[in-house]
Amino acid sequence: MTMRTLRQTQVQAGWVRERARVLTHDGDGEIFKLTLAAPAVARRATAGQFVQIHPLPVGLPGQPGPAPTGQPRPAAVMSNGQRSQASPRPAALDPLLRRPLSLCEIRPEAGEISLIYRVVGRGTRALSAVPPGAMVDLLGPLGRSFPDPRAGQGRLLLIGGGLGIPPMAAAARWAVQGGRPVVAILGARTARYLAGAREVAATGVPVITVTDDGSAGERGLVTDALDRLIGMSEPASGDRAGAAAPDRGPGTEDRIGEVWACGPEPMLAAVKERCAEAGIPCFVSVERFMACGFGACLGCTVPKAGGGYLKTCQDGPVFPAEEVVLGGF
Amino acid sequence: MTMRTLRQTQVQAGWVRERARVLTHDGDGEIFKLTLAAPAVARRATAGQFVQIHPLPVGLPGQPGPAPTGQPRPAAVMSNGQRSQASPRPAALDPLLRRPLSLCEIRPEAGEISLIYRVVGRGTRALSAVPPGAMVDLLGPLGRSFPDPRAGQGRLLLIGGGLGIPPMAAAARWAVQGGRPVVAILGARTARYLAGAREVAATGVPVITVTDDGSAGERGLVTDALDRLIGMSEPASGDRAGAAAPDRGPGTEDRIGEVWACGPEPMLAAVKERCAEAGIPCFVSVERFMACGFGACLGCTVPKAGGGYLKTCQDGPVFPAEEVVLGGF
Amino acid sequence: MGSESVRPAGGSGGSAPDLSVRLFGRTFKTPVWPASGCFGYGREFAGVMDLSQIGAICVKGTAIEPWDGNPGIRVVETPGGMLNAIGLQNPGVDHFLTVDWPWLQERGATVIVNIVGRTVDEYAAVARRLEGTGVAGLELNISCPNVKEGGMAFGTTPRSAAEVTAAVRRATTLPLIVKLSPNVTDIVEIARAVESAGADGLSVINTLMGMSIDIRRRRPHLGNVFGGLSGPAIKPIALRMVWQVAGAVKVPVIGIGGIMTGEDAVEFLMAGASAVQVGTACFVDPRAPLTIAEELAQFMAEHGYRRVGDLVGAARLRGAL
Amino acid sequence: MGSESVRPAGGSGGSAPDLSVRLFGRTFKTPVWPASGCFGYGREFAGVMDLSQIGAICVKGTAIEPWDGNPGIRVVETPGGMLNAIGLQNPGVDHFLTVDWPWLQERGATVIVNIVGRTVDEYAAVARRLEGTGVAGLELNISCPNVKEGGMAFGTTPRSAAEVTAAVRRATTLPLIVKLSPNVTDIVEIARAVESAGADGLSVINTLMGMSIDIRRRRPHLGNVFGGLSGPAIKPIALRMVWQVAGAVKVPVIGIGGIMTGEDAVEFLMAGASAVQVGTACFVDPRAPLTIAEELAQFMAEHGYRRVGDLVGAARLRGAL
Ligand SMILES: Cc1cc2nc3c(=O)[nH]c(=O)nc-3n(C[C@H](O)[C@H](O)[C@H](O)COP(=O)(O)OP(=O)(O)OC[C@H]3O[C@@H](n4cnc5c(N)ncnc54)[C@H](O)[C@@H]3O)c2cc1C
Ligand SMILES: Cc1cc2nc3c(=O)[nH]c(=O)nc-3n(C[C@H](O)[C@H](O)[C@H](O)COP(=O)(O)OP(=O)(O)OC[C@H]3O[C@@H](n4cnc5c(N)ncnc54)[C@H](O)[C@@H]3O)c2cc1C
Ligand SMILES: Cc1cc2nc3c(=O)[nH]c(=O)nc-3n(C[C@H](O)[C@H](O)[C@H](O)COP(=O)(O)O)c2cc1C
Ligand SMILES: Cc1cc2nc3c(=O)[nH]c(=O)nc-3n(C[C@H](O)[C@H](O)[C@H](O)COP(=O)(O)O)c2cc1C
Ligand code: FES
Ligand code: FES
Repeated sequence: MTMRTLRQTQVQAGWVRERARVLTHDGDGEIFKLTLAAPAVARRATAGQFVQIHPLPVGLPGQPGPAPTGQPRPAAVMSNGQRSQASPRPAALDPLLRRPLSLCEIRPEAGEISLIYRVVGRGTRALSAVPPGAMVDLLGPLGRSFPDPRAGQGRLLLIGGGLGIPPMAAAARWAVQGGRPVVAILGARTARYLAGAREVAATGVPVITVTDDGSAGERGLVTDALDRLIGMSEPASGDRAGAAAPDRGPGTEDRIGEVWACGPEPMLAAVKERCAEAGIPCFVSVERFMACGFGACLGCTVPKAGGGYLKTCQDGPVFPAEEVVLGGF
Repeated sequence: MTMRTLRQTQVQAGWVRERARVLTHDGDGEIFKLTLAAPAVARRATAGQFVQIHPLPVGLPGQPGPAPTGQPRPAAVMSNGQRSQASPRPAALDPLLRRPLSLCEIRPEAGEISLIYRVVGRGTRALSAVPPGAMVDLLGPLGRSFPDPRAGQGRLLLIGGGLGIPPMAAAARWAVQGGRPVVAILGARTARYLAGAREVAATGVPVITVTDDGSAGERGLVTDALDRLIGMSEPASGDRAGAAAPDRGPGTEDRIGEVWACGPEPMLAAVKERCAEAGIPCFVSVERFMACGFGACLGCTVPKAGGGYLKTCQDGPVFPAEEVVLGGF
Repeated sequence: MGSESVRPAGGSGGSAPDLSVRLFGRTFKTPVWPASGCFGYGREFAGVMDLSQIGAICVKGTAIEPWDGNPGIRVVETPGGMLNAIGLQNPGVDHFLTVDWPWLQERGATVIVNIVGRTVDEYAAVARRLEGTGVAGLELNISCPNVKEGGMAFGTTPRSAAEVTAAVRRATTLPLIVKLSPNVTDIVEIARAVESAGADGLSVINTLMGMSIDIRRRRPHLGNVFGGLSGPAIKPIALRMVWQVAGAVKVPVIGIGGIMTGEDAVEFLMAGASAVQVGTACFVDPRAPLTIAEELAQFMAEHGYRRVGDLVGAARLRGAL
Repeated sequence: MGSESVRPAGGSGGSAPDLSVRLFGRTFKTPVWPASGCFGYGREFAGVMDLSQIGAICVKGTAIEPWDGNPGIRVVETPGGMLNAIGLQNPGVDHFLTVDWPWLQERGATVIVNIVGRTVDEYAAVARRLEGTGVAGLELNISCPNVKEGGMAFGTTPRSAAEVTAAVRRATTLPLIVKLSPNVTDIVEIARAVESAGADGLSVINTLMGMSIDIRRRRPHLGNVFGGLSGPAIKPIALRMVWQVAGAVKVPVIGIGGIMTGEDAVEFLMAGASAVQVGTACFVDPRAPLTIAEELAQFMAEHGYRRVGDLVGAARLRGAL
């Protein structure tokens, strides 16, 4: 299977704008999981795609006040039908722009999606204050998905590092549904930052857990586990990490035939390098600051191998690793 | 009693900064009443003074996230004691500045104050979204109060127009407690905008209600009622509005000896003119956009009779009417 | 309290307000246009709106040859605004003419082409390529670094601004709008110079030069160090410049800078703008040019303005200056 | 993801960071000072803080005679910022010297006097009155309209900025800080001119000229039509100008514009400022100069910076330009 063919199976759907109700929103103050009723996005979405989310009701004329705080809530049009002197739609100021978050779980059947995110700045902090029952504003699904798992050959290896883990839940589910043999390496600094690992495991795929400090799973880096799996997958190798792939069968099934990775860019660069050496097709999901998320601003570019730029939001976020120059973010 | 002497009885307290818990917050989408546990402000405050309120936890290092929305709430310091990478204190952006609101009720005994406000723009809209249980940030009590009701002579007439009604509740209570005979004229466009009238009536003072459209009380302007009371209060007059002052006694008790007014500036100008003609000491409470509220920015000036400027926040908001040039706002 | 509405003499007629504006000898359906660089060539927006309903689409700054744009991080949010350092990445005018323009025409779009260049000749060359194609006008982006003057933007001196305007004026019969840079001591002086050099209209303003620092990584956020500040944060500066320029020139002024709502658009019209452009808002609400036009119509209906022209300069009639 | 902190070589020592800075031959307790016009003469703040703990109080712009200031509305909030058109109302330098300065001295305050004038002579006269009084320095506000040059501010041309700087330089032996206007095409040119004319330091920046319109009353909000924009909205512009100026002059630069938190202060220091001033923040949090200094100390402690000087220019070491 050539990379080019795999590339052609990456899904890019027509995106929509959807106001989505918060179903659950749980967190420990830093890492949050948000479940949304978003049937239109859920119906169209594929693993690897993302949404642009805004915690305030932006750009919708005549919407009630700025804060999604439940009661008491202000209204531009009063209960008696009179109009307040206040502007009918206060523009969102803080945050001003939407924030990109990867789809962690996609449940078209229930019309639901889930997102897992870390509070790092103003946008994610404002998002973290939105209570269940409130509405958030989405554009999605955006970007190109991972390639169709049914199109590739051999065992699919999913590698998630830190907040790169959540999208691997959707990826794992897609692969499982497509009948592709799959294994996941999920790594983080400490056990605390393995958010999304539970969602990946829930799909039934075998998971190798790695942390920098050994507070969960093996101590080390995802690349240590990757080296082992690549080594292991070569017929000649004797050093097999049995626990890692309990359901692996014999023969080519066992060989790592494709890698999908999401995480910090230095990790992606390391994964890319190893895959290139081993001749394994590798897809990486990259991140950039985004203004629009749908291709209009040219703000999210990643350097293209051979010169020029690609748009992360439209040509990616999932790229064949050899197509992009990593390390710039 | 000279104006000068009365002026000297206007109270100006040392203000404090207080984070106040929202006890109740009710509104119809446009007009809200907010009751706060604010013991330090309540203890120091006098009728006619105001607070500078911010709906977000501004300027307090290490405070949790920006939105006072209850759960789930983000924290700069995580439950496990680790520090989030996010800034420990996001600066308030929207609104940026505090907003001045007059004290409607002051209950030092309970450590509570109440404010009544109308949603007119971003600041009041953001305030209206703060739920009970959340904290708001106050500076207060600010400015000079009305003069001591015990210092003046004759019946005290309180005139409140629109959102100028709420401070008259605190004024009425102070006058009643001081044993000063008092009557209030409360006017608004329609019955809907008589917010605060209930709080004034609750102090037991006689109230004349006036609306532009007659939807509550008499149809007309507060100045119509004022003219009548001034006329009535002269011994020669026979045209007495009996209902208006049910508890009035005979003699000088009955005479309007002093007027306190708060409301739109054209109303204040009209009241000032009539009082000047009738030779009745008149205090007006004026409004200006404010940046600081405590005398530092020189942003809230009102022209001084005879030249120069006075600061509304520090020299006022309650001024002897003859001291200021009205009509500029 | 005391903030009563002032109604225009016209009174509130029963019929819906007319949003159309006549400028440069042509009628535009609305006076709310997407700003250059914030709407691509329209393609990304076609899925959520009918492009023919937009007054005019100001497409991305387009050069005679494709430009790559800047390396590194290109956008970052700031308080109430954003910085961009795209570096005018664009596919070049030939790509526009062969690929985008036919596509836009099929959709019935009215298009103004924002043109960029590193020399006066490059600007003029793009203008010549667009002659007779049917685009509604040219918008000259004079914030590009002037190669001959060592990198200072064309738009920062009256002389260089006039020079490039005059050269493009000679190269085209299309309506010529010059988009002014706000990074100047005296924008009025520049506005007068380009008006004299043949501009049919002025777009006010482009972005303000700014920067921000990633204090954890100890380096500027943007790969280019500096970037252009846009969004609500700059609205007061943009509005002041529109007020100044509209008071100094005879040609129509198009107001730009931080417009997010219909009421923001009203502010610019009342300051003297004949139309407005919305940039950053399109990233938040892709339908912003239509949303804002609807809100403008609503404001007009509620306050009795029948035509957009009734709003233009309305705040200048009283008050000082 | 992938945003690891870069720690300076120094490592995180055990002791609390030292906030003191040495500038103009004098030690200031902290590098976070209240900005002129936002702290009055300190009086309004004495109830909630110990004025002696502040690095330096930059008092309200003070003229040779009392100034009345502007009529009409003087302040209005804008997105992430505010406009002011106070018009430099002040009680004059004699009032300062007889009433405010003794009061400030009693409280152990370090004071920098912001001076204003309508002519070069007026500036020099204020400077002379302050000679030998013990104030810590003068801050020359050159954003005042230059009466002789028809109202253009002194700070908008290198010539007039240098002229007023030189005149005040001759009139005083006090440290002389010149506060630059951001409403210029090339702030570096002005910075160099005033450095050559004898400035000991530069304050960057004063407010940006802006306006806003009350669309219901159909008139500008401010009585003066235009006002100065301050607050977080202007931070990216201020930071860019600090970066430019700090790279072009040898004297210390004091960064000003939209600083609300300790992290904002860090940005300015890393851009090359030796100290910062906070203006608008004082209206929201009267203790802002102390709050922000505490947050700065906290950042330094967490990231292993021991002295303020370790932060100054830290973002310039790598990266382009
Ligand atoms: C396609 C895509 C998918 C993403 N999916 C997820 C996800 O599932 N879960 C999750 O937690 N995060 C995800 N991110 C990152 C997320 O978008 C940022 O953390 C978020 O935008 C930060 O916003 P903020 O306002 O809180 O922080 P800001 O105040 O904007 O920034 C704070 C700091 O966060 C970092 N940062 C900001 N934006 C980004 C970004 N786009 N990428 C990397 N670092 C950034 C910077 O170092 C910055 O200094 C994704 C990003 C992209 C592009
Ligand atoms: C001493 C004082 C006491 C006050 N007490 C009360 C009160 O008890 N209840 C109440 O509802 N309001 C009161 N106000 C007015 C209140 O402060 C304003 O309505 C509020 O600041 C508006 O903020 P905003 O952000 O919602 O509106 P903004 O977006 O700031 O302004 C919206 C519109 O409201 C008007 N406005 C804004 N600020 C003021 C102001 N200070 N005075 C008059 N009009 C203004 C303007 O026309 C403006 O265009 C008081 C004002 C002062 C100065
Ligand atoms: C990402 C981005 C790209 C831009 N590209 C261009 C451009 O190519 N040509 C141009 O004249 N202006 C460009 N601009 C400036 C905008 O057209 C507009 O003048 C500015 O953003 C202010 O408007 P706003 O505040 O509504 O965004 C760009 C702005 C942004 C944010
Ligand atoms: C109300 C107000 C009054 C000001 N008065 C002065 C002044 O008298 N002299 C001066 O040099 N700057 C004055 N400034 C400018 C500030 O000192 C400061 O440069 C500017 O506000 C930017 O900083 P900020 O964003 O922290 O407010 C004033 C600013 C404000 C908001
Ligand atoms: S984020 Fe705008 S083009 Fe990708
Ligand atoms: S509001 Fe600042 S001086 Fe009155």
